Amino acid sequence: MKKIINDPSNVVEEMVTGLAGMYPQYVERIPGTAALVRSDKDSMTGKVGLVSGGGSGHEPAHAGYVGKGMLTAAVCGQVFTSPTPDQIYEAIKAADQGKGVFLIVKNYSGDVMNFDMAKDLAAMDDIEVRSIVVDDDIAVENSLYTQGRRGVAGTVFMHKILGAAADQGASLDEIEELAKAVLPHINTIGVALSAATVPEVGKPGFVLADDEIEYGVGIHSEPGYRREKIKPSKDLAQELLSKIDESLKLSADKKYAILVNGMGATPLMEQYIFSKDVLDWLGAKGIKPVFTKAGNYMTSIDMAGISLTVMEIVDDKWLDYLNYPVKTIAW
Amino acid sequence: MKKIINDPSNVVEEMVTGLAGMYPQYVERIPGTAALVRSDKDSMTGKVGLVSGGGSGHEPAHAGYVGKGMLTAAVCGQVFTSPTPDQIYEAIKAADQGKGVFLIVKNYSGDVMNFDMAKDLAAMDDIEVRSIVVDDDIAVENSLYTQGRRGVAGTVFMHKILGAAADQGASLDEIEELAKAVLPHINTIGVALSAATVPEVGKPGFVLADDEIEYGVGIHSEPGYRREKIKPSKDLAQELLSKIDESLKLSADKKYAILVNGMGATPLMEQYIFSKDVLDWLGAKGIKPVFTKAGNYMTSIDMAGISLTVMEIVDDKWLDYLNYPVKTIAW
Amino acid sequence: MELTTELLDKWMAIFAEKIEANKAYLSDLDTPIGDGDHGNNMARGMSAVEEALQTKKPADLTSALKLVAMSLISKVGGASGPLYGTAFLEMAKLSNSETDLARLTEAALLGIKKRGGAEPGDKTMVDVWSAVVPALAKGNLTNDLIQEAVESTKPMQAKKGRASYLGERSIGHLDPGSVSSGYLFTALLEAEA
Amino acid sequence: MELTTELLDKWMAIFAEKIEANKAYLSDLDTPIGDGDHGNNMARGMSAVEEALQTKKPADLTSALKLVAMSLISKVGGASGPLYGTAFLEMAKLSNSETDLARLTEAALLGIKKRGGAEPGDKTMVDVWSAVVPALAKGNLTNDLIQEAVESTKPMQAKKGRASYLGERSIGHLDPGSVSSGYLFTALLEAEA
Ligand SMILES: Nc1ncnc2c1ncn2[C@@H]1O[C@H](COP(=O)(O)OP(=O)(O)O)[C@@H](O)[C@H]1O
Ligand SMILES: Nc1ncnc2c1ncn2[C@@H]1O[C@H](COP(=O)(O)OP(=O)(O)O)[C@@H](O)[C@H]1O
Ligand SMILES: [Mg+2]
Ligand SMILES: [Mg+2]
Ligand SMILES: [Mg+2]
Ligand SMILES: [Mg+2]
Repeated sequence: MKKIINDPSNVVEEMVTGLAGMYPQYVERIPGTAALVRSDKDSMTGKVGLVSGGGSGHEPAHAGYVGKGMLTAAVCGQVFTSPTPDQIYEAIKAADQGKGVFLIVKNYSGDVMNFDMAKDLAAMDDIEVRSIVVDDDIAVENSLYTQGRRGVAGTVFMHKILGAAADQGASLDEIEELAKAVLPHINTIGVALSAATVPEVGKPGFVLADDEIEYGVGIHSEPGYRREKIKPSKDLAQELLSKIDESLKLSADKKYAILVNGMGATPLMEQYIFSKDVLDWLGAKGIKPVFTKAGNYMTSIDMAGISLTVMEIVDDKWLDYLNYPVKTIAW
Repeated sequence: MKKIINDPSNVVEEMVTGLAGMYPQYVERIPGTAALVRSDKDSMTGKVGLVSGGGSGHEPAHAGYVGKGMLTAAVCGQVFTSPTPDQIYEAIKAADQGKGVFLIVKNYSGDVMNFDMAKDLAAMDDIEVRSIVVDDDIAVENSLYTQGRRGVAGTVFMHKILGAAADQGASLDEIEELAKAVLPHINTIGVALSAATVPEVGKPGFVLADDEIEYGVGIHSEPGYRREKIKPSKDLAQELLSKIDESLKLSADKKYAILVNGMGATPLMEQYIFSKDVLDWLGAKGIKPVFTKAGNYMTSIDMAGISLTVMEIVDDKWLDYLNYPVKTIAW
Repeated sequence: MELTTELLDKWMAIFAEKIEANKAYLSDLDTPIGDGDHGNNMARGMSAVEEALQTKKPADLTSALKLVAMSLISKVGGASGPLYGTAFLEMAKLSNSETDLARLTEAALLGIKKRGGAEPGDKTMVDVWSAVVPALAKGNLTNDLIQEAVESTKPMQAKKGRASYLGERSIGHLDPGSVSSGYLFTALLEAEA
Repeated sequence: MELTTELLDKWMAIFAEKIEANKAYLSDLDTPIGDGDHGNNMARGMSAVEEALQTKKPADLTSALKLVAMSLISKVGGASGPLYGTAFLEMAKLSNSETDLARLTEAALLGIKKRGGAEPGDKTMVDVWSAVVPALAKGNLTNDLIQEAVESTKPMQAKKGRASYLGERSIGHLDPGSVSSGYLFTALLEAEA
C-alpha cells in the first residue's frame, strides 16, 4: 500500500481537519465530532435541515456537498464504516432550524441502523426527523429477503434535488414526498478495474488480473455480478446501459439526467470517453439527456472504475432542482 | 494497461466529443478542431479573449476552465503533445472579439513554439495576440542554458486571475502586465507515487517500486530530482514546502494562496490529509493562507501523486480575482 | 438469575477479554462475507465500555447498562454497534422494574430484531440470541448450546447485513456477529460461575 | 544545386520512406531523453505531406514547399512540428526569388534557430542542420559528413528541448531530432543522385 497518509488509523481525523482547514468558506467542523456543517448559517435560517453521511472513503461525498442549496451537514464515519448515532445526532442538532431535519441515508445495514438510532435520540429533543434510504444500485437484486439494493452514486442526485427544494423553502413533508417520488427513478450500476485499499487493512478488497474487470462492484469493493476480460469502453457502456434499460425502460419520450462517476483512480480522460459512448448509445435510441455530468462524485478511495447513474426526470421541477445554483466544494 | 478506452490512438478525439456532449452549457467544439470555446458567447462580448491549452492528459485542464470569468477557449493536443498551430489559430479566432487575445502557455519547447507560430498566423489576420509562458515548477533548475522551469499546476492560478481580470474588462495591455506581475510569485513542486501511462505507449513512463516515491516529477512523468522510500504525508509536505520556502522566502507578513493538486489517481482522502500537513507547517511559521483549494486540477492521466502550488498574493486584487465567480466545469 | 452491577462488571470484563483475544479471528471471519472489520469494531467498543465502567463507576444497574449501551453505540459504528447498543439500551430501560436476566435478554433480543429486522435463519447474531434467550429462561444455558447456535449459522444463506449481497456465496462461512455474540454468552456463564 | 518541384517530390518521398522505416527506432531514441514519440510524430507528419503532395499536386515550387510546411505544422505537433514546419515555410518564402538549395536551407536553418532558440552544441537538430548547410553551399555534402554530425550529438549535454530537463543524464544518447534530420539530408542526396 503506497498512500500519502501519516497513520492509517487516523486518516479520517486528519482528513476532516484538512478539509475544514482548506474550505472554511463552505464547512466548519462540529466540535468534538467528525461532522461538518455549513459555514453559511444565514442560508440555513427558516429552512429544513438536510443531513447525510456514511463511511469515509467516498470523497468528495458527503462533505463536498455541504453548502447553500445542498446539504446542511454531513457526518464522516470511519473508512467504509457507518458513523455512530451520537455523531449523526450532533449533525442533526446543528442542522435543525426548527423546521425539522431530513436524513439522506445510503442503504447499508450499518448506515440505516445508526441513522435510525440518531433519529430516536433527536426525537427525545423534539426535533422532527424524517429520512429516505437511497438504494439506487441495480447490480444487487432487490428483494424483501436481503438487505436490498445498495446506495451509491445516485445518492448525489438525491442530495442535489432535496437541497434545492429545501433552499426554496420546502417543508419537511414536502421534502419527504419529493424524496419518495424521486427515489425509484434513480438507477446506478458500476464496473471496477481494481478494488479499493482501506488504509487500516493495507491491501485491496479483492484483486483483479491485469486484463480483468468486474461488473456491479459496490462502492466498498463489494463483489459484483460478473468478472470478465477488459472490454472497450463502448462495450462497458452497452453492458451497464442495458442493465439500466431493463430496469428503467429507457424511452425517447422521457427525460433523463446522467451522472458518469469516477471511482477515485479513474482519470477524467477515461470518464469523458465513456461519457461519449453512453451518449452515443442513448442517441441511437433517440434519447438526448437533459442533464449530464461526469467526474468523481461518489468514490471508493483509490478504486479504478466507473459508475453510471440514470435518473428519469418525471417532473420538470426535478430538472430545475438539478440546475439550481449551489455553493459547495464539489457539486 | 487497463483503461476505459476504445482505440488508444483515438482517445483525444473521443474525449473531446464526450466532454462537449456532457457539458454543452459551458463549451462547444470549434468545428474541425480539438479546441473548445465558451458556449456563453454573450460573456465574451467586448472582452479580451483568453486561450490556453497543451497536450491532453491533464484533465480537467484546460477545457474544464473554459467559461465566463476564466478561459475563452482551450486547445487539446494529442496526449502529452503540444497542439498544432492551426488548431491554436482557430481557437484564437474563435476567442477574438476585437480586443485582442492573450495566450497562456506552459513552458515546454513544443508548446512555446506551436503557440508562437499560431501567434504569427493570427498576426496575418490583424488579431493582436500576446502571451505569457508559465514556468512555475521549481523542481527544475531555472537556467538560461536549458528550457527552464516547466509549466505545471500553478498555471491554473494564472487562468483564474487573468480570466477574472478579462471578465472585468481589462485591456490586452493590462492583462499582459498582470500576467507578468503574477508569474514570478507562483511556485509549484510535486511528488509522484507512480508514473502516467500514455494510452498509445501502453506502459508507464517509469516504474517506482512498491515503497518508492520520486520528488519533482513533471506532469508528463519527466524525471524528478530524488527518488526515495515513501514517507509520511507530513514529511512529504515538509520536503515540498522547504523547497518552495527557499524560492519564495515564505513569511508570516505575506499573503499566500495554496493549491493542493492531485495527479489523477490520488484520492481526495490523501489530498485532504496532505493539505492538513501543509496548513500545519505553514501555521507553525505563523502563516494562514488567504486562499486554499485541493483537488484534481492539473493531472497527469493516471499518475498517483500530488503537487503543491504556493502563490504569494502581492496585490490584494489578485485575491479578488481568485475569488471572482466563474462558470466552468472544473474550477 | 438476577443481573447485578457486580455481575455486569464481571461479565463485561470477561467479554472484553474474549473480544480482545479474538479480534483478528473475528475480522478474518468478516473478510469473505463482509468487510473484515468486525473484530476491530468490537474491540474498539469493548475497550470503551471497560474504560467507561472503570472511570465512571455507575451507581446502579440501570446507569451501568446505559453506559455500556452508549459506549457501544458511540464507538463501534457499522452494523454491530447499533445492534449491541440497542440490546443493552433495552436492558437498561427494563432494569428499572426488572432484573431477571431472562427477561432482560428477551427485551434485548426484541430490540435487536426491531432495529435490524432480522429473523432466525437470516445468518445474523439473531440466530445466537434467539437460541440463548429461551435457554436462559429455562435455566439450561450451556456452552454447548451456545456453540451449536454459533455453528448453525455456517450452512445458512445470509438474508440481512453485508453478507446478504453475496447470496449463495455466503453459505459455508460462520457469521462473525454470531461468533461475537457467542463470546458474550460464554462470558456470562463464566461470570456467573 | 537547384530545388525544383520534381526534386522536392522525390526528396519528400524518400524522406517519408526513411521515416516510416525508422519510426520505432526514432521513438526509442526519444524514450531515455524525451517522451518517446518522435518517430510517431514524424511519421504522422510525413504521411500527411505525401498525401497532400499527391492529392493537391501543387503547380509551383513555392506552393509545394508551403504545402509541405503546412502539413508538418498541422500534423506533427510537439517540438519537431513547428521546427520542421518553420524550415519549409522559410524555404517557401524565399523560393519566390531564389531556388538554390544552399540559400534555401540557410534560410531554413535561420528559421529553426529563431523558432527554437537553439545553437550548435545544444544537442538538437540544429547540430545537424548547421553542419549540413555550409557543406551544401560548398558542394561537398556527403553521407559521412551527415553521419558524423548526427553522431556528434551523442556526447553532448542537452540545453534545449525536453532532454535538457535531464541535465547531465542526457549525455551519451543520440538526439532523435538530429537523427531524423540526418534522414532528411541523406534523402536529399539520394534524390539528387
Ligand atoms: N440487520 C441485521 N440484524 C442483525 N444482525 C445483523 C444485521 N446486519 C448485520 N448484523 C450482524 O452484524 C455483523 C457484522 O458486524 P460488523 O462487521 O461490525 O458491521 P459492518 O457489517 O457494518 O461492517 C454480522 O455478522 C451480523 O451478525
Ligand atoms: N528548441 C529547440 N530547437 C531545436 N530543436 C529542438 C528544440 N527542442 C526540441 N528540438 C528537437 O526536437 C526533437 C524532439 O522532437 P519530438 O519528440 O517530436 O517533440 P517533443 O519533444 O515535443 O515530444 C529533439 O530531439 C530535438 O532535436
Ligand atoms: Mg464495516
Ligand atoms: Mg511529445
Ligand atoms: Mg464488518
Ligand atoms: Mg518527443
